Amino acid sequence: MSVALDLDVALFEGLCRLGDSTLVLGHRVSEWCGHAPVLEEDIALANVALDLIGQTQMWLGLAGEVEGKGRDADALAFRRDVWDFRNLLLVERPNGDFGQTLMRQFLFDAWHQPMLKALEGSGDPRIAAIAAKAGREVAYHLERSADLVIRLGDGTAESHTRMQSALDRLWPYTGEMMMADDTDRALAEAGIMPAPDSIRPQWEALVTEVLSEATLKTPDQGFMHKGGKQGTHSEHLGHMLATMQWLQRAYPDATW
Amino acid sequence: MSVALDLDVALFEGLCRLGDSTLVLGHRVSEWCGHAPVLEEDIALANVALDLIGQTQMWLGLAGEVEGKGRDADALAFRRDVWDFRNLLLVERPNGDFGQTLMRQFLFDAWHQPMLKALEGSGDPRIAAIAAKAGREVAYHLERSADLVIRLGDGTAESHTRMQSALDRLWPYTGEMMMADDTDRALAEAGIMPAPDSIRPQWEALVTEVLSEATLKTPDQGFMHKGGKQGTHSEHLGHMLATMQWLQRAYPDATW
Amino acid sequence: PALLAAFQARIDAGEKIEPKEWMPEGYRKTLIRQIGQHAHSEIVGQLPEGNWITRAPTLERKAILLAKVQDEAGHGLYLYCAAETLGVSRDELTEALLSGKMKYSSIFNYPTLTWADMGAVGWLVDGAAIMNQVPLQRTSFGPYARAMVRICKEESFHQRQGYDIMMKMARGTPEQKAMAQDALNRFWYPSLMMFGPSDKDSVHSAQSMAWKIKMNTNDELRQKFVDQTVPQAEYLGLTIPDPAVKWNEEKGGYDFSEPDWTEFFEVIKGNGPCNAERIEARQKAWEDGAWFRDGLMAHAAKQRTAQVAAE
Amino acid sequence: PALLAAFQARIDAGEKIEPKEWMPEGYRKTLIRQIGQHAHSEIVGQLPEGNWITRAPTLERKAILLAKVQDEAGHGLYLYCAAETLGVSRDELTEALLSGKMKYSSIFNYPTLTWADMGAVGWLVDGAAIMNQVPLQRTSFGPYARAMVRICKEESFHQRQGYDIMMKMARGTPEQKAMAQDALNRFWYPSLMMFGPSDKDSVHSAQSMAWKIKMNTNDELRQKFVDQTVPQAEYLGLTIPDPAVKWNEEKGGYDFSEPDWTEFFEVIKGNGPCNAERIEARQKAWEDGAWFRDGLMAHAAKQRTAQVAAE
Repeated sequence: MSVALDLDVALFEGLCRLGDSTLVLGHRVSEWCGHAPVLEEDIALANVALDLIGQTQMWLGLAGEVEGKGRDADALAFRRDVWDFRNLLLVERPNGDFGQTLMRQFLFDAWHQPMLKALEGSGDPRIAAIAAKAGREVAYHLERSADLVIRLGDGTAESHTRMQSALDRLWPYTGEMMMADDTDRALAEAGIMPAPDSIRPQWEALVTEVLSEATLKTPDQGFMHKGGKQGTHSEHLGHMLATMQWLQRAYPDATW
Repeated sequence: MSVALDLDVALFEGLCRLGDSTLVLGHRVSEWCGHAPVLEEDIALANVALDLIGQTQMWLGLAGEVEGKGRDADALAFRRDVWDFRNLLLVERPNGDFGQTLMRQFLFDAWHQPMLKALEGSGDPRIAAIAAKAGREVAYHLERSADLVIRLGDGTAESHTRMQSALDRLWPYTGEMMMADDTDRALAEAGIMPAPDSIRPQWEALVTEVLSEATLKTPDQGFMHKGGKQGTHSEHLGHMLATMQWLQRAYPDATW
Repeated sequence: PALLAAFQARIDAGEKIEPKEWMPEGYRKTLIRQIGQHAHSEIVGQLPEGNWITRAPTLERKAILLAKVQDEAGHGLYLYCAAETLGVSRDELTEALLSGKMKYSSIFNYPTLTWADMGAVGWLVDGAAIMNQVPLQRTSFGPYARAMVRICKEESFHQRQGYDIMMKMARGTPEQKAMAQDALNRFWYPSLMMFGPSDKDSVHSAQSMAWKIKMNTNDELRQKFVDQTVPQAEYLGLTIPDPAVKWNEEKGGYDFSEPDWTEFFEVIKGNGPCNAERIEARQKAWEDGAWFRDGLMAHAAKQRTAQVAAE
Repeated sequence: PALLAAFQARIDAGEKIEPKEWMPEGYRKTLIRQIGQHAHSEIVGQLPEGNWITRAPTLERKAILLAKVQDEAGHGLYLYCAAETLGVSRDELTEALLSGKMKYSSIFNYPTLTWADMGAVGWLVDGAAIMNQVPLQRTSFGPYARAMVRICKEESFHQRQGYDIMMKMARGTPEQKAMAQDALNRFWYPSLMMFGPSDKDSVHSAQSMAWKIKMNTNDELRQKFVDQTVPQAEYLGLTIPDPAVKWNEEKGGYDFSEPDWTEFFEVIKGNGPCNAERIEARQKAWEDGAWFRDGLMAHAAKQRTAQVAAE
């Protein structure tokens, strides 16, 4: 009984980690709307953001069900403050130039795709179903972001420099994706979610291959930031939530 | 009776125009905090913002009293949405580079100072008292902004270009300060606030003198934006309020 | 002149003109201007709605709005492609937009100030756009007519979504209702302006109508729009901000006041509330993106060289 | 060596050393490093609190926070001036900060995440700073000692304001209380780190103490800080995030756990949560401001030329 209860708490946490990451990244990507360097990118970015918001609805919807306190996906997205958010630090990094946005997307997609693949084998059929649906979308995200990283890394001197600098800046935020804590371990033992470090080989293989084709140098820096998954974020998230949650906070009694 | 009532409505509006303008400009200036080009400017900007926020407390405090519905300055600042704001469009312009921030300040100060001078002669002693106190602070603001506009206008080629471009951008937002509507006319007739166009000669004299010393060309464009004083703003104000009002909106029952 | 007569005969017979076929220079130029301006409007039109994507009140609304703005970018793409068949490149058209040589629809120079504006833009602005565009599905230039078919289908979907937002707002809390009325007040006349000034005396318009590039007069379309919109506003419980609006039995349509054409020409001249910001946003996107476009081109060139070397 | 002995004798006698007087090169260098680092800390220290100025919950709180950050910039100014008397310019020190050659206090590499952090920074960070600085009012170098007198007066005011924010939060709604506790949890150990690692074995420290540039050991000051802070936390109804905190009758102070010195050295190396952002913000301010500084200098040069011509 107490074990089952704890597992539900861990499951709620685990689902928030997935849903908050797609929510926050979807928000960041949507900030580009109308400002991309070519029209095709405006379309592609809107498409990625749309997929991520759709995945958020599924993950946070399920999180609310598991929690059983009557909170739906919107309540979770728009009525929690920063410390309750469980997204990876990587996805809350500011957009920077388009190179940073792309590199952030690639580093995330390269984890997201194998992660969803593994989640398709979840012992919880609800999770497996969401992962299967999301996985089809994310396969396309990864194809696009990897392709662009390669083309820009191996483009002009300037595009190369920008992509390398984006990689160097973002690299210390990648470790968190593969770092496990007690929640991760409980979910992995229960066969509900994969152990984070089980994703590492695929992530590394993919990243190494793409970066090499892009003529970019993998940073040798070993230090990795952490805390997002446990609710300790950077200063950027609070500013994002002020924007994102504004209407819901200002008009708590309204329906939209 | 009905005249007195209408005058109170006009007075509330007039006080919001003053207080919202100082609030919004104070907010914009405070966005620079820690990011100014020299330490002396960090100090000066914080000082200007501080004065403007202090003036906001007085103007909106009095507005709340006049309204008589139990709203204090904080309620007015943090619990109204965009359409209730009465600030000039000029002050909600984004900071841009430091040149734009300075030029915006100068164009406003050059109006603010004679406006407060005139308000010292208000038939309403509460207004006269606030204006006297604020006037001393604003005299210093004007001295500083005029001096810097001159030095940068007549500095390097780059600083000249930046200041001229700032002037050209902001110029169409200056007309609103001197444009009268029914509210302004009612307050002027009652001897409570000066007619907006009575400020024009002083504003023009000052601006002409400073711009000429700064070797800057007064734009000959005659078109002027309007609407801020009546509550129709630019898209920028909503974003500012999302930031400014966040905590009050998120935690409506808290005291701070 | 024989060519010209034959061309006009084909048009009169309802045939479609295709890119490779002969056409008068004036026809080509007018089409380039019209299609280009329409494409630019889709691109700039991303901005006022994009302004609320990060503040959409629910995940569902955020997704719908994202999808809508994505469609607009897609429309821009179809239209630039249609224009390209006339021999003008997308980059040329873009430069013309950014330098101010070409225009976009003036409606996008008005700001979006509350969430209700997302409703009003869908309901009124897309509504007026559809009114303009539905007849253009029968326009004489093939690629343009076909682009219009796709666009109209999506636009009418957008309009229903906009109306749905208005409905929620108009039947919501008092603040929401106030936002809805305020949005209608601000967008009513600018929407009427979208059909352009009365064109009864314009020779230019007559030629375009003969060529079936323009299918109806501005006044006809405006009347149709008002007739469609007034009952919708009534259904929402909102008030059209024009006391002159009244059913006219005789003409079988509503009477209404003309918009302020001085404002219209000011906005065209660049003095709308957001002209400077809209064009700056597009310029910045273009300039900031130069390294990206150059990078992709350089990579493609390297690939070609490698391929040639391998052959 | 006779000079050196005389110098030390003056210090031992409690005399102040003034800028024009003879001093050993090591004394000058150590002072430049220490004062410069302190000045940089004031400058970078604007950023974590500046992060909440635009989101302050009331006008009064916004004004207080603005005044505080303004004071910090002012402290930076005094300190750069004190350093300048030792023959190093403010620009040189700034370049050293921006290139990473000189450090600033590591505490500012931690983020401010909620409004309660404005309380915690004032209460704990300024509290620890004062603990470090009060003895420095008696430091041997005149300009530094005098700067410290002014700074300490303002800092203790800031600390009271921070404590006042914590009080409001700790006695506020459950969410506010949670924010207050969370802020204490996050800032407790980093505050203890502000005194530096135990310096009992450091020769460097011994020399600085002999020169009265450093007045107490790090451990003495840390103990004093804990002894002052624990009862304040109790009064607020908040829990120090260290189960080992316990009154020790024998030593007449609290026992407490050492902070994680690995984390401390990581942050010093540049791996704190905000190192990159803090230094980037300062670099950007400096680079973006170049035209402004150049403009002022050019104007001043023109004025001088005009004056010379007029004479």
